[in-house]
Amino acid sequence: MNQSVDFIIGAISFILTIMVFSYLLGDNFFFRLASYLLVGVASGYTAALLIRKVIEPYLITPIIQGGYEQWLLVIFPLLMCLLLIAMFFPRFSRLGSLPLAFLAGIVAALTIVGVSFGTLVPQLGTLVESFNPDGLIVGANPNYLKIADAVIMVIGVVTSLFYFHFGLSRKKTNPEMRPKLIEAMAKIGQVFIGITLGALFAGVYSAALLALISRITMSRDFIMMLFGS
Amino acid sequence: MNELLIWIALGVVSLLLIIIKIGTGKDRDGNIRAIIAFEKLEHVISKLLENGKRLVIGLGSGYQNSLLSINGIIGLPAVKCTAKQSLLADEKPLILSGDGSLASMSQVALTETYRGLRAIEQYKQENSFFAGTTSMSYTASVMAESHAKENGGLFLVGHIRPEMLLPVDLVHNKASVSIVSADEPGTQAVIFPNCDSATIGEEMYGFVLRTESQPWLTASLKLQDLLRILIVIGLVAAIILKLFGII
Amino acid sequence: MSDDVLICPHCGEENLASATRCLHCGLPLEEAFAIDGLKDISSSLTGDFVKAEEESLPDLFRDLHEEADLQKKAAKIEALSSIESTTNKAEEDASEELEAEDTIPEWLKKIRQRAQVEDDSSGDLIKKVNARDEIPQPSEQSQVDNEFEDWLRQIRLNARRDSIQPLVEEPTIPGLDEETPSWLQKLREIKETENEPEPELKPQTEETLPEWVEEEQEHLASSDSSLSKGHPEHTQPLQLAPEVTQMPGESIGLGETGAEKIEIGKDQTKEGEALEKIIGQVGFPTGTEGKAFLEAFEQERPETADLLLLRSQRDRAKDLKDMVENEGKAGVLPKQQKAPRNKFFQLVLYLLVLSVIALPLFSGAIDTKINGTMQPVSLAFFDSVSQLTAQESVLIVIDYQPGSSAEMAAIFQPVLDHLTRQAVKKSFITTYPEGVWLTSQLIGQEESLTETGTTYLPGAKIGLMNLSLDTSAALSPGLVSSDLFGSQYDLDYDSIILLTDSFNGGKNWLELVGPFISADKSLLMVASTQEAAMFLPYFDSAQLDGLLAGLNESALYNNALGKSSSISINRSYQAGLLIMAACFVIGIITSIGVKERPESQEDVP
Amino acid sequence: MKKIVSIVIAISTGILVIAALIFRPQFNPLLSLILRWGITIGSMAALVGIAVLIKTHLQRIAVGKRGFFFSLIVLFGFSVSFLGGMLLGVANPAYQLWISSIQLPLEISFLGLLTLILTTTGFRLYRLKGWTPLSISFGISAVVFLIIAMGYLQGLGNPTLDRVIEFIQRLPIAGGRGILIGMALGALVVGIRVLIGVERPYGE
Repeated sequence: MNQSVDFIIGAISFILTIMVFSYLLGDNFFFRLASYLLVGVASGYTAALLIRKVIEPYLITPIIQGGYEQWLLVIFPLLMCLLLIAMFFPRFSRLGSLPLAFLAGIVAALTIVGVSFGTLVPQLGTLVESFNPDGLIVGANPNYLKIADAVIMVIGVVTSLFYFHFGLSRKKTNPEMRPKLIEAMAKIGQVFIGITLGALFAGVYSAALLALISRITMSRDFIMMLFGS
Repeated sequence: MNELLIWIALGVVSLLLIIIKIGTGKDRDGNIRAIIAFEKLEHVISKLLENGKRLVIGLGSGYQNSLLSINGIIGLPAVKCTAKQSLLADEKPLILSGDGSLASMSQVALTETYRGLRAIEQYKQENSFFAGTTSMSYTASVMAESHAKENGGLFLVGHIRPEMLLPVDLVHNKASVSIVSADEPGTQAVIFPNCDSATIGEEMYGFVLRTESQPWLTASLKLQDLLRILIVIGLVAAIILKLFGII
Repeated sequence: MSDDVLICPHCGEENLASATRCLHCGLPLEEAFAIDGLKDISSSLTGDFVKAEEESLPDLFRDLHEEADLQKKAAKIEALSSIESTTNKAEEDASEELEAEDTIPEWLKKIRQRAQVEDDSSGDLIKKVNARDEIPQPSEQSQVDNEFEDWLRQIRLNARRDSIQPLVEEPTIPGLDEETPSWLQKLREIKETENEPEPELKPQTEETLPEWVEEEQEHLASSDSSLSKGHPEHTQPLQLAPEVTQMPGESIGLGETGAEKIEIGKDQTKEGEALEKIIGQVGFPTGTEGKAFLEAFEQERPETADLLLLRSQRDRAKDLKDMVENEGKAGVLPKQQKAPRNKFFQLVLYLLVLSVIALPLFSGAIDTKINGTMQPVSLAFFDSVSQLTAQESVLIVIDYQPGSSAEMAAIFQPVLDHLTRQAVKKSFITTYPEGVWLTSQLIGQEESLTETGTTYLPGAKIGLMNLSLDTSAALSPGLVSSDLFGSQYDLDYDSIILLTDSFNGGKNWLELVGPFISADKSLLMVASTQEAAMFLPYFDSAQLDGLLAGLNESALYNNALGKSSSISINRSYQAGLLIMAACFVIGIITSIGVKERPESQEDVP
Repeated sequence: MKKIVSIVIAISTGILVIAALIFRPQFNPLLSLILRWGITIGSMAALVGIAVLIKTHLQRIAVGKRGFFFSLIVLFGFSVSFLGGMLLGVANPAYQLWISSIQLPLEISFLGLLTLILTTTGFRLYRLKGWTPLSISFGISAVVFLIIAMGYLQGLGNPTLDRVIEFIQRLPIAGGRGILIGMALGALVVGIRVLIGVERPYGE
């Protein structure tokens, strides 16, 4: 029984892989079939999971099992959910702005807190800390490699930050350009950003390569299973 | 003590935004450089309307595909602007969102735009929906929807994953236009060499479209520039103090 | 002849009989009018007589008479105010006359402005006539002397102006502005203000326009200003024919330092709208108006053209002229051609890469031994896991999508073995809906380890914040706790191992969980190579205690565990990376010297 | 009137969350309650979004719009997955096998397809971007890091080469940190705009 199930799963997987890779020949019927199938299956699963794992425990269980106190603590989300359900009908889609406002307020606050506590302060603090004399000078002789690393790091960060500068120069001589100093630093910043994007490109390619290799391996195993060897 | 300083700094930054906005007043352009990807977007929107083609706007997938990403909000002005300009066109824009809250927000944006133009009957719910619940199924959905003949361009903005290069390649093969403004660095690295109208890093927040919120967007960019300069000055000063062992 | 010709007694030139004043020297011809038997009027035209005469005139004539004097004085003031006179005397006169000016009525100023406009457009003959009128009636010897001195001063000023003129006419070379004296700069500014085109008269006042017209105007103004502002963006020299992109900071407005050259491709395949955009950006009128504008611009004397235009504007004008000439040849909006798709080339390339990657896999499993030393980030990961003891618990978070499961399973395998060896208590949660069934794919091989199923943590960012506030409430939601104010709380686990393939997913954990858990708990990450480079700054700032990414690092981790690691797919993996590097190098070589091909996707269908 | 209410809700919620984080841990349970409401509403928004997706495909079938066959496929996939999950339960092994046997191969294949699409990057890069510091450093960096990712050089065991590779692998941190800080500033300002009620994604 187990072998036949494996065969069926292998066959489904092989056929779907071929349908997706048929895109190389051009956007065709089979490729779109596979795309729409993925959309249907994924949304069905997510809907079932959200109902089972979120709506039931967070909304329905307190109403059924909880007492008066639980109702009080659940009324607000229940009302908001009803307003969202009303959005399903185009005529009432404006009602949805109240729950969406609540969501936007939370996400905005978490973004502000996360960005300042989790990225800006630690990253800038590390840059300053890397110039700690204790770390740069080991015993009597300075650690030249660490010093070079710290200096390159600061130059890279400052110049790549100025690459994104938005304001144009106010001087009449170059009205449509950014200030000369910022322009010069932006040119250096481009090199550092190019290096980072190149490293990320290599990373994305090798991750995708592993996925391709796993698909080819799976197809090879299925073909061999098909021919019984 | 450190935490208190951070909270105070956040308060000051919020005040700075309001002060800068009051300072720039009605000045819509505010001496801000135009990001060429978004300049091109305005050109594409009008061009597509002339040619009777449709613009597909992808607002990106949510984090862990179940909730709102702050970067997805940036694309909503494009929804309003396209809807307004395509009022008399025969092809309305198609808005595909990768998370439920963004889909609802784009529907609210569409209804308000058409209601503002006294043309609420033009609003169709199937022009703006939740296209895919996982980021890969969102990619597949955008590719499938981009196949239609009446599509003339693709604009992706928000939380865009690296695999979204596939719909960009599909649109490229159909000799249509694609403009991408992604928040994931990996996506920027993959889209940058393959699409000439793509933003990198912070340029995504330079999305200023001629809408009523433009003065605030311009003030935001000025605030970002100011913060950038303050950060660099603070950094250099702190490094010098650190070297001399003062801090 | 002699009856209808009068000889001027002063300069001896002929004048018309009816002339009262000599055309050539401007002096009156009274003597010629002497009538026998009458007292010499001229000698009686003394001041008293003139005054009496003036009182008898009606008011209008008196004003006109005064106005003639004032006009003469105003002309003098303009001469004085245009040149910064070196002598003090001229300044005092100007101040006296300025006081007189305030008394002029409003309607008179208008007449004067109109007269001035007519003045400019009149020909030489009329100028001479006007000059004649300016010379006042000789009343007293002192008045004549004053006028004579004024006249001499006028000549001296003109001479000095001519001597200064060449200086001013020199083209302003950027960078020299600082040395030129301030008075010369003022002179230039005045010159510039004189040459500014007349402001267009608004057809209607602002208030009466309907709302939609205002919007349109606003839109046009903002689109003009942003277009003429130029787009210093993205990094490529501006190329007209295919697509308008240019370096950040280098304006499209042909700034001097800009590397952009507007090349009009001879074999111009692009339709006219890129052309329209450029012309629109440069801010000049297009089509026939453009030609008229250019001819008017060329006819102006080159010296003054140099004076007034910066060098970039001059280049811009020259380029625009080329564009306008080319416009005819290229055809305004060539029909949208389907860009020639190099489909076949792409297909061959795809099949080549596919076969290079697949070949090692079909030629039998060859295990290749991986050796080398781990990176510092992987070493730190190894040390952190080694320090975990049997009593401690680890929270393993599945934060990747099914598409990356092949890579994540391969990388995480040695870590799972290490955790099993440390006999650490493991709990699995996932922030992705698919994570619930992905865990069985991940740890399927070690069936015995599935103590607790995988818990789904919904809500993305909000869920993470909830987790760091109260793990049990976040992971086992049931009844809502009623006490709204509580005490300090901390994560129930000693270490978190996050498996992620998205930078923003990992960043959420580092921003919303990292800062809010106590320092003795470690946050480790197994990252897909997609975004591993972006997590290095977080390891550098000690927000991450360890980072394991990449197939090789995972193999070296296995080596560190004392197991012999070999990856059967490694040869195929290396072949795929090598052929990609080769494609890049070939692409770079073949792109050298090739003009930027119009990107087909630029042609908006 | 309704416009003011949604603005007030957004601003007050944001300020409440920030205040609760400032006065940690006293407000922890209250903040946990607000976050729990947010998770519920967010999930309901996703469910309503999915319902609208299915409704859209139903309308395409009803109208007989071109390509309605694919809408049938979506409905088939949705109904099998949704009903299976609701009836058998999401943790049921057979149900999970059905889902993983379809979703896993499709998603991995899409990612594998990306590998082949990326191979033309080298030929397009300089035709599109021209020769600028950014594109030149991008090209060189991509080639170098592709070769380093092979792991072949690290396997040679040459200490000097190892130190050079280690130095090269640290170079992306500089540019990465610049991008990080830049994007953090942008996200911070967008968050502040939403918090002070100027940016209203939830509707004017």
